[in-house]
Amino acid sequence: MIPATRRAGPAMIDKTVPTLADAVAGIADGSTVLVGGFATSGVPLALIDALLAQGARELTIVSNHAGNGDTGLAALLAAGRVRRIVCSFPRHKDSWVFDGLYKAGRIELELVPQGTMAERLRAAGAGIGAFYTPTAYGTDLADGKETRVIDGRAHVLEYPLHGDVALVCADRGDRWGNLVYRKAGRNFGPVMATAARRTIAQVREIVPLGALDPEAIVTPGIFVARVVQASDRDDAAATPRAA
Amino acid sequence: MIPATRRAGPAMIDKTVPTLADAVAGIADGSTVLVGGFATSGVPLALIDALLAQGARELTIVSNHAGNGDTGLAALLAAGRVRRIVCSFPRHKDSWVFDGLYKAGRIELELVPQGTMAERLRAAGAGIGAFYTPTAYGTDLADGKETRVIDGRAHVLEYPLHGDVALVCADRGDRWGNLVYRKAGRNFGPVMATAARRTIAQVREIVPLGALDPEAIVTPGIFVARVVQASDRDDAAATPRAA
Amino acid sequence: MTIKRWSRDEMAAKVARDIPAGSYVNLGIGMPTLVGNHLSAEREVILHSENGLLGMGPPAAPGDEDPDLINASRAPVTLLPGGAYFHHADSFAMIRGGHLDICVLGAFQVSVAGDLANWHTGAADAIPAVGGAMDLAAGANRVLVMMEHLTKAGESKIVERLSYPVTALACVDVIYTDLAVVDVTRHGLAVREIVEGLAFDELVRMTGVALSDRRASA
Amino acid sequence: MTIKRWSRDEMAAKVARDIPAGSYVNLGIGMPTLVGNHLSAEREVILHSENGLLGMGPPAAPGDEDPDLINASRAPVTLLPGGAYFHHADSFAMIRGGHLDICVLGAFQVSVAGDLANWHTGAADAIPAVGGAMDLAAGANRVLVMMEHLTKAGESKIVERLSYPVTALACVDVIYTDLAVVDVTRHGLAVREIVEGLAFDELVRMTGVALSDRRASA
Repeated sequence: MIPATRRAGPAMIDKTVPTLADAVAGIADGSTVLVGGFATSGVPLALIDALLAQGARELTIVSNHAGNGDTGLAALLAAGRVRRIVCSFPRHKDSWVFDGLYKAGRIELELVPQGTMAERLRAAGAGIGAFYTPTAYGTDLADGKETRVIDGRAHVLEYPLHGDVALVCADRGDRWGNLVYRKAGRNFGPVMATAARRTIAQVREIVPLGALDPEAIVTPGIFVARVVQASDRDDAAATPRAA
Repeated sequence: MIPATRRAGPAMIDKTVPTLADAVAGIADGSTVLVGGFATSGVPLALIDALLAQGARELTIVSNHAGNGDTGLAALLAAGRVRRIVCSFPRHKDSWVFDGLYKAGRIELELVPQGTMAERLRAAGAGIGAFYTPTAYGTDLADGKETRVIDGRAHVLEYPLHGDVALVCADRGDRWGNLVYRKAGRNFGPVMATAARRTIAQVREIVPLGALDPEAIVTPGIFVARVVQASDRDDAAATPRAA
Repeated sequence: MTIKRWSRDEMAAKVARDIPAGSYVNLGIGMPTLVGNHLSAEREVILHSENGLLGMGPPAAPGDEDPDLINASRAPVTLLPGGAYFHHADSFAMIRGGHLDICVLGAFQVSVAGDLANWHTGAADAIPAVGGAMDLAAGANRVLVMMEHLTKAGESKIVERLSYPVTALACVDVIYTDLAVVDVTRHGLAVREIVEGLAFDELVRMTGVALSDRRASA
Repeated sequence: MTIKRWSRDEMAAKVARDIPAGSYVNLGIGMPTLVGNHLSAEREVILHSENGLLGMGPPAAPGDEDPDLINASRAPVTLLPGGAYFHHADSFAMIRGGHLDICVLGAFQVSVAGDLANWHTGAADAIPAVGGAMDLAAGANRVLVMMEHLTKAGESKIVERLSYPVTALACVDVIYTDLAVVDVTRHGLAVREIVEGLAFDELVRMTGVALSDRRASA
């Protein structure tokens, strides 16, 4: 396949980058990194591995899970690169890396209900300053938060969750950064893509501009800064690890 | 074509209804009716005509425009059936019906910035109690509204906009109520569909369950109560008018 | 006791029986997933999974698993014809916006007021995880809870006041245990069904809170 | 005066020239739509239309109009390869969320602080209509305004304080008139370009507010 890059003239938009290293270049120490994925689905494994190799430290990670097994986010945590994690479901039978760091007080956890996490990301992307949600009212997770009764129902005030960078995994993408996802691999990707200053997408395939159905584009390119091909899970696993 | 209805067993979900009259049956006097469409695109003309024939009075209409020419919403207004309209852009060179009623003090207008209207509808559908938006701060349209400075920026507090009924125009639908739209005809349809207690969709074509790509469904059936076929604009125009 | 407590499967069948055809339903992690086995394709019930599925089908057949098609419990599933994929913000908009007719959740405790505790034991060294539990409990129109009636230590999980951390207040509508089916009403807890061989008074004694007898046969 | 004021088309060309390749841009109703005519396909600029289009193309050819493919001014348009459709809430999320690099708007008045008035004359009997003006003015990263420098009565539309109803406060970055191009800066209004034959002092006199001279040639 001719890379989509070749077709773009000098003043043409081309968000595709040739390597995973290019994709994660410039992520600064202390960044807040939104990481898509839900369990096995839609995890940007190749980008996480590239971030590990890239070296940024003191990261805040926003992700539904806190890493499983010894690869991906777990490897980033194990390498001591994550200061803080914002997460709805850190605990799992194979979350031993996180569990160890948490119990040793070596990682900070902000636990957020899954829907509130999604909505706070959406608010960040949509320019909403804050919102009232009924979720978590009266629970420990709303401790100290402002509340208000609206139409007879108690709500909690929640604020946007912005990222410096988002790492998302999509199925196909084009040089304008348009993305479509695959099945439940969609999950947090589209909303994280809107919430970060710089969204980086790994895609199974880069397709020519116009190949994606305009009725079915899930993430319009306006939300995406870089697109890199990472052909499949095996490729991701084959990426050399720095740790 | 065999109507999709025929295929559904007794305990199967079938949201398709055979006629436009069935589609709008039961809309009560005093209802708030969300009406999709933007200028010429995605207007549920056949449903509006059916609502005119159905007879409900004292309606509140939520719609981006306040009717053009003498048909559609304008006819509903002319028939004296609308008490109040919530709208971003009522004035147009052919909005004479609304203009006359407004100047005569016979219709109430709540003017809302277009994006705030879309977001208030989304909040209604998404269970958000209220939200802070920067739009309209410092303007007449924020007069008397609660404000708050968040991260150095002034915001206005806005509340959800719920409908009793939504009338939307989609391209294709199935017996579960899944919908896809056509080009810019999408506009307010998907968000209004989430914001009403009962969403009624007119579609160009009813397709068998499974015919719509699950990756490309814009309105999942959970948001839709009734689906009626209204083959095209000419059909809609041919519907007898009660007024 | 001579009673034979309902199995998890029997409890799941009772929940399934009470789900009207045409309902939109989310089955929580753990015991509630068993309810799916008791739903028949002829009585259409549309399953929602908070990771972005509506119209979720049965578990994937061995060999057909797709890591991108899983449910919220991380199990490989299928999508029915008519199903749809969407992102997390849209998925929780459905939940929080009151579009789900029913969600079925596991629990540590339910109070007489319908307060639910199911996300955290409160143990100081436990690693907390909440997932979508608070959103589901607060958002679904009806919340059905499945749990054993008693703890291993023999204490009732139906309580006057929660001692475990709250998931959501006044949210539970029906409690399905291995001993009884109990409706949470404005006038308190109403027993709808009791396991064979257990007297109502004995159930009240074991439960330790006020219960009224609303059995069809009573 | 012997000066030849810039035509609307010349103003549009100046705006187009100042839009960097690769920008995401919304062109407001009225005069701003002319800017599209001065963008070349070789220097890609992606146009957004608030009714749910990104990658909007040129006006539809006669006979090819589609009532479902219009821009926010209700004119039949086209979609470029790579374009996308989305709904109104997503469209205004793009606007309000700061994802648009630039929007170009018409105006009744702009103040020295960059306050914009463009939605309502304030006349008591006028029927108000706001559309997406307030969202665009508040949301886009850069707001470029196109307007005649003077009203028909000869009064400056660049003012110390707005007398027309506000659209958004402190939002305007650059003003393109038929007489000058003026940057709104933290230190006040800075003139970047003046129509040939008009002296800076004369422009100041006509405008009636403080202006600094920042012309490349000055």
